[in-house]
Amino acid sequence: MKDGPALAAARKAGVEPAGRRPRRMLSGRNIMIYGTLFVAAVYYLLPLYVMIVTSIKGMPEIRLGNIFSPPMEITLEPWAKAWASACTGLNCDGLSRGFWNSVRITVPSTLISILIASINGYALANWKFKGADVFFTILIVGAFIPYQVMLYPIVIVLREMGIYGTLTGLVIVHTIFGMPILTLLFRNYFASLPSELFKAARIDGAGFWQIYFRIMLPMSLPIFVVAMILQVTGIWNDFLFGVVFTRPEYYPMTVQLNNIVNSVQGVKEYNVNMAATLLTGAVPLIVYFVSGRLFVRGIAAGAVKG
Amino acid sequence: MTSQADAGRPSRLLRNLSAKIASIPMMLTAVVIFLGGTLWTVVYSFTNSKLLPRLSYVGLDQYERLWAAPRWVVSIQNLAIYGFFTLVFSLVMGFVLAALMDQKIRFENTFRTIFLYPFALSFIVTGLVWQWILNPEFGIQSVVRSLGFTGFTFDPLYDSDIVIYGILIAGLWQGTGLVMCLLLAGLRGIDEDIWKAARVDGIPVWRTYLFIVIPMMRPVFITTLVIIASGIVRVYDLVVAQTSGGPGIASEVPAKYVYDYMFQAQNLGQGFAASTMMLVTVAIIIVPWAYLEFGGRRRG
Amino acid sequence: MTHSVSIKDLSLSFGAVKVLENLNLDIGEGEFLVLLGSSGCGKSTLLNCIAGLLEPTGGRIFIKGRNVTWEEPKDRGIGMVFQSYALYPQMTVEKNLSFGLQVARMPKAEIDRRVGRAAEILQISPFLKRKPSELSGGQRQRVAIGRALVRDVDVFLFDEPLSNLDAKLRSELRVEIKRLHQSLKNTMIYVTHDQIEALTLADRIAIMKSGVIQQLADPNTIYNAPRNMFVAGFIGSPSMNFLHGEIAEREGRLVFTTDGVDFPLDGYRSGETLAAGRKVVLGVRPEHVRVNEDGETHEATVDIEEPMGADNLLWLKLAGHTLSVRVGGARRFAPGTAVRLSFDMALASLFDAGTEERI
Amino acid sequence: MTHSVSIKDLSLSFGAVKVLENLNLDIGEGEFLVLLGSSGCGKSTLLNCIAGLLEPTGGRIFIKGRNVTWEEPKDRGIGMVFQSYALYPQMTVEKNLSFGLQVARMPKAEIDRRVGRAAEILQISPFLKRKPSELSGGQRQRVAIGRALVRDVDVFLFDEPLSNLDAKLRSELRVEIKRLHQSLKNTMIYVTHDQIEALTLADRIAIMKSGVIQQLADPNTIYNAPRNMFVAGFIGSPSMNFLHGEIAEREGRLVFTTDGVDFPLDGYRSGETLAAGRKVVLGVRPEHVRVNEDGETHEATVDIEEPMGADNLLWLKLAGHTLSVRVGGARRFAPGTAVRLSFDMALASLFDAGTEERI
Amino acid sequence: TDLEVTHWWTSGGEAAAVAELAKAFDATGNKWIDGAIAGSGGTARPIMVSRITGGDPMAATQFNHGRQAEELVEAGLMRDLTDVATRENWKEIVKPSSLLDSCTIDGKIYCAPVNIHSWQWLWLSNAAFEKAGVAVPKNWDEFVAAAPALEAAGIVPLAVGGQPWQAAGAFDVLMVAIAGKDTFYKVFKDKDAEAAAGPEIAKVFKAADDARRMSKGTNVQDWNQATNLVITGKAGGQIMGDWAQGEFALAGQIAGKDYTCLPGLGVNEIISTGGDAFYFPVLKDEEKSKVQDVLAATLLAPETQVAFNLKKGSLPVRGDVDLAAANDCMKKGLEILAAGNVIEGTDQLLSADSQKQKEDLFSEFFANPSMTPEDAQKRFADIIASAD
Ligand SMILES: Nc1ncnc2c1ncn2[C@@H]1O[C@H](COP(=O)(O)OP(=O)(O)OP(=O)(O)O)[C@@H](O)[C@H]1O
Ligand SMILES: Nc1ncnc2c1ncn2[C@@H]1O[C@H](COP(=O)(O)OP(=O)(O)OP(=O)(O)O)[C@@H](O)[C@H]1O
Ligand SMILES: [Mg+2]
Ligand SMILES: [Mg+2]
Repeated sequence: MKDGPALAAARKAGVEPAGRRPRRMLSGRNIMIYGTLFVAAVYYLLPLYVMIVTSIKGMPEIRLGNIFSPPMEITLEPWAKAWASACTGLNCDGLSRGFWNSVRITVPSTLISILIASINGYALANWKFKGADVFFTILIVGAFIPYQVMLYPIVIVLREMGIYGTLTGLVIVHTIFGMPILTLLFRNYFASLPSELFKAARIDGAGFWQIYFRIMLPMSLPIFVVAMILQVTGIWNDFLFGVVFTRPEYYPMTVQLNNIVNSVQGVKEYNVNMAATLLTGAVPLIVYFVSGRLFVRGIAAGAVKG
Repeated sequence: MTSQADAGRPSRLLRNLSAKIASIPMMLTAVVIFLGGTLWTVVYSFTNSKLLPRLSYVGLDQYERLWAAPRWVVSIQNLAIYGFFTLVFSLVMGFVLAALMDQKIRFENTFRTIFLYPFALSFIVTGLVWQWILNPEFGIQSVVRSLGFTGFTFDPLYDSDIVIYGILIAGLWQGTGLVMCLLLAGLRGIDEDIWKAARVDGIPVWRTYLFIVIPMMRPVFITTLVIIASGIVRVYDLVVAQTSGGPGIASEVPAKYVYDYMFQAQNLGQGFAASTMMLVTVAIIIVPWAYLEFGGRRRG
Repeated sequence: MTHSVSIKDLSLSFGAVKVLENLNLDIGEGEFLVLLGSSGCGKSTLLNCIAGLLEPTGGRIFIKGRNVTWEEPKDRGIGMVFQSYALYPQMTVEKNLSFGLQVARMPKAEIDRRVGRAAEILQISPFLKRKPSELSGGQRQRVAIGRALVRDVDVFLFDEPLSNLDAKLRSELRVEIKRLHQSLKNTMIYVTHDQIEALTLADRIAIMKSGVIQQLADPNTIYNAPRNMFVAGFIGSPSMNFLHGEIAEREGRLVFTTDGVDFPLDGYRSGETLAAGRKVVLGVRPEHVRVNEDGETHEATVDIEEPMGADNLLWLKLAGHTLSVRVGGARRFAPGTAVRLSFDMALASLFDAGTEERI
Repeated sequence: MTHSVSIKDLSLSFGAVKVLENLNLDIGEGEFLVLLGSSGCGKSTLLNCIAGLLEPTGGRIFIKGRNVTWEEPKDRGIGMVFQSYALYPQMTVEKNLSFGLQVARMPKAEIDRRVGRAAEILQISPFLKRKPSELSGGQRQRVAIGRALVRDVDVFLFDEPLSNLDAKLRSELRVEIKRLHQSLKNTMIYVTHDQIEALTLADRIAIMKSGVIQQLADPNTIYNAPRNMFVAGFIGSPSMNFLHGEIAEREGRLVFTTDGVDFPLDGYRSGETLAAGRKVVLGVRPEHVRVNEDGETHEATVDIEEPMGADNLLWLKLAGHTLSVRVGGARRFAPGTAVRLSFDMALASLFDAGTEERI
Repeated sequence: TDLEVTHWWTSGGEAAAVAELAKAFDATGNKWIDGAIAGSGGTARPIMVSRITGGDPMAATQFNHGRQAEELVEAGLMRDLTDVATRENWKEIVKPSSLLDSCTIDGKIYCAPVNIHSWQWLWLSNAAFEKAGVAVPKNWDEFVAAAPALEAAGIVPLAVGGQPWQAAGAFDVLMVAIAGKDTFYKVFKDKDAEAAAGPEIAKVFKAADDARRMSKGTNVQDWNQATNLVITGKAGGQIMGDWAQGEFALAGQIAGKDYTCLPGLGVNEIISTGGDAFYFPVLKDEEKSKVQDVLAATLLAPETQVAFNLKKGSLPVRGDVDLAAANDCMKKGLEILAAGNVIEGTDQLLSADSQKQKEDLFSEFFANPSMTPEDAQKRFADIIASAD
């Protein structure tokens, strides 16, 4: 912010009526804004800090010091243990097994649930048929039903389908429970696209699937990112379904985490627990850190409207 | 409509066939799982099913027992307190943060990531971490005491009277980021000219927010409210991870009651009755919302 | 007689709202028909019905004599251009043009030929590899037209194609569409609420009001012999001046009288015989008011002057009425000036005050 | 000399992009100044600087002689009207009008008086209890104007207030703004990219291009004696016809010659002496082309005819050039007709081919 | 053949014990696939039940024997083990016979008991009492009397973990010790609400009130964390089942030297004979079904019993095995067992539903000092009245 020389001179000479000077970086307003943000950031970062610091301390240090003090001696032991050798019952291979299970669960569940929900949203937004809204309303109300309520009926349904305890079953469960919110998201997004595009494509002779794959899909990156983030974190973090609808060989990482954290052998090994916690949270955290910006944009594009 | 016009008319059922076929998963989910499952649950809440569902009706017995159970009453109270404060604080905090983020600040991405990352963590993880930070023996209390304030007491998770607020702290930490994101998106959607007009009119910033911007963001607030509310009704993992409902039954919540009675107590009937009551709660939330969202719009 | 597009008894409702009711319209082969009407009168709805994008509640639609009422849009031999361009944003211009042909599994060579031809006609060849977002509004709309062009359709449907463009581009593209029609000789149905577009482009104009066609005629008739006051007021900018009064006889001559001012009706060609005492409305277009010229004149004062370059628009006060008058751009009048005016009755219109129909 | 608004050396950049650079502009007391320019040229930016909504990077702004460069918008004595109306959607019209006054703690009686007066002037009294969403576009914009009106400001700033309205409403409201100015006699600064608005409303027009004012003059001068080709081409619809050629001498007369066609320059009033051989561009407005009239004429053919009611627009082909010509609405020419044309040189403009400045 | 076995034995001592079972089973040429689910029976049971009812049963699963699996058996989801039992002569060897009774429904045997767990133990930290400067108590009353001294030394007198079943269990123990076997049966077997509301039980609630006061400040959830407080001398004592012994052993502590155990709280030396049993869901796979029998037999084999129970700190289900290696506390238990001073456990007597209600009551009672013993007793009587 540079004043013209003439203006500066005029000011000095006192010719100019006194006007308020331009804002500086350190104005009261900025101090308030950044101050508040900083305080909030501390609240949000504190737990992460505690997790990280604790996970690299040795047990003696944890017992003696307080949780906020930085480690005197850094050890990666807890991480190694959490990943590879923490025990649950007889299995002492830490989280490593659960990690791959989680991947095997999350990838197909995310893909399939997004695919189905986006097609639903597309059909609801562009190909409304009689009664479609009834189903949609049921679905949305379903978003509020506590999972526990649905647990038993789903057990029965899966049993009748003969896929209880299989990965397929779990993928279906994730698809079902992801459906309400994702469908809403996609419906709102597709509805916010100009309907002329859809009309133009129909005149061009494209059918339901051609319009979906060739017109709508390529235009919908932001909302797919939002859906992807929601599903990856949701499914990765899921504990209940992972434990209820699968067998131990498919247990996801969260179940392993729960086992490690709850299998107390003498004293709680907080450092191992924290390392395990961080390892379990790593995937969704990375997803967030990498695509957080798209997330906000996608939310703005689809979720908030309608 | 002449008969001639109808001649070439294809059957109603066949029209939009692809769309209907594509919607089959949705229809099945809606009808079989959500509607069917709910009805099934409601029906069995009138039975005395134990470990396995059995159709032996006992009328309203399960409900009578439910409302006579101190634990259920505590659960409902807790849900009300937790729900109320979660709504208030996450909306207020979320909005304040969103408003600050909307000031064309530097490091916006950094701040946003900081506020949002807890949302990536499961409630299990959130619960664990906060249980630890709030643990009086080595958490905040001990740290403050070691600084010389030996009289300092802050052990929300071990004090029946305030334990629910301990859970609230963790819940807010996890969820406010998303609220902020939603509201930020809403704020960004406000026509910039409105801000300019308000400035020209000499309306102070806080008044502009309070009387102009917030009322304009009603739809966003409603969406946000619904998202928060649906999370509140379901709160379970957080409590389990932080306190397991303790001390005693001080931090019990309805979802946990349902789970415990269905599976631990092997009394499905009681669990179903409790979950039916939760559904009623949901209905109380959702009906006014649907009215505001759809009923209101149609009139407008 | 075969029509290119023929609409019989078309009705359409959205729920309880009847947008179109028993509408009939025949469009000749190679005709340029403009649907003109204010916002919400059902123009787009009608166009969407013809395109097959909306399903009529009743009635039939024929294209080239074939009943297409229940056919898919792609089978109707129509192409459509939208106000918002509706280009596929992720595809290049070339891809936008060829998409429909690819969907129809046309051979590659034929696709290329057609795209090339359309690009040439519309002068968009240099942009074929660009994305729509890298084009200006006018270029985008050309691509949108091209998309209809490549499909070699019988009927072009335009839904306010120029509304999103600025004034300059709008008039340029208007000329191009006119030229296109002159060279292709397709049937074109063109929706707009811009009367200039309607007047300049149309072979015939259909003026709509709440789903009902008020008048269907060539631009000249519409402009100079509007059937009713709605049409008269809708067409022309500034609007036709309406003076409420009655017919009277003065010394054997029929005059139109209002607030004590008489205008002789000499030269007015009426469809019926005019009787003295009838309550009527006289409509005079701004350019048919003569200012400071010869003839029987009345005194008026200039209220506002709006110089528009080529023309000059005056708002005159005459016996309590405000009249808009168009004079040449070079003739300037300061507000407050007194002027004398008379009407060119041969080009004026008289409407019945009750029915609002032209007499 | 006191100006109502005076801008000195104003500069503004967004990051590295310099939008305005050392702009100077003085606006007289009670003047109606229109800022005209194409999209993105910095009109709104300049207006926002005057309003105090953007902080200039350099320079000063005076309103009524007071340096307001760093003052809050509310203290500058300005009112502003936006293209998007920017009404507070959840408040009634009355609340919209009074909110600013209430915040300023004006006594209730005074607020009521002012709101009442504004509502009367703008004829929105019947809607005072309605929400903006229940109003039409024109009514909304009136309320927006009212919001500035109640504040009794010295300077009104309008940022494309009519762009969101349809043609009919636009011309109606234009007249009202003109009338408002005539009765209030406030200083008004009006941004638009519609030249008709500029021509009809302005006392003076400032034509901008990429942040620089190209010409600042009254509408008549701008229209008839544009300083350069940009201004000449920008104003007028259809655009001025530009013919590239050179000055030559034929039998002692200066002529403009292009592609073997000569146009005598008799009657052209140049600021400088014209020398034969100079490369120039001749600019002739469509209404200054004479068709089938007397004088030295050239043969041309009608390419397209665009009847527009009151006028008829012809696109003529003349020795490889396309010329737009405006004739009376009653004179019709079928495409292909051969016509004879000449130019009204007294109203034409010559530009230097290099500098593009008017000669 | 691989058999998946689910259980909730995940603490240190428990895991070591399970390893013995797995070893023994693997020795038969099959493979034990471990399906441990952490977080106590409360977490694990629902998962087990839904897997069984969901049609994806494991090959064997732990339950507390008693009534937890009753309905599953009735629904025909559990394998009938009568053949194996007859072959292996379980009727003869399983002592006390009530263990096998709990596995028997309509004359058929459905589960294989693997250990006897008794709840009625008070574990005391010798170091804690030393620090407080009082003698290690010999019974509950002395313990209560010593509490103030412990508190003065900054030691929590009685460690009670936050999990609801711990509070409920502690109460049951107090009941046997203070009100005696007959009252215990009257209340829990006969569901005599009058007795539950009577003066005997009132005394028990008084004692529970003491226990509540003494447990203030425990601030841990898991039972073994509470045990750990005793091990490290941070708490004076803990009322906990014999499985706590496994933790002491794992910490290298020696009974009598580092810690003291008082069966029946040193008041009334009776122990309950609840315990763990394995159930074998009906499988479709023929081969696996056969191997299920092998597993069942292995679980009760003498060597397995010894190895397992030594690690687990529980008592073997057969009276004919030699437990020479057993420590002081275990020997005390064996003596009581031999003397026949046994009662059935509450898991065997009450339905899971009533147990849960009881847990809710006592976890609230222990956490909430403002709840009077009288109020609690009233609610207790109500639960008993509606119990099944
Ligand atoms: N999907 C719909 N549901 C309900 N009503 C509708 C729908 N689409 C249009 N309408 C109503 O039908 C009427 C005609 O709409 P239409 O779009 O045909 O108008 P239009 O003449 O094209 O107007 P515009 O010039 O604004 O495009 C309007 O009153 C509109 O509100
Ligand atoms: N906030 C901003 N940040 C960066 N560049 C901006 C910003 N606002 C405007 N600009 C740029 O400044 C230039 C002038 O913008 P301005 O809005 O003043 O144009 P305008 O003349 O009002 O155009 P229009 O007719 O479209 O309203 C444009 O090139 C625009 O891209
Ligand atoms: Mg339309
Ligand atoms: Mg602008």
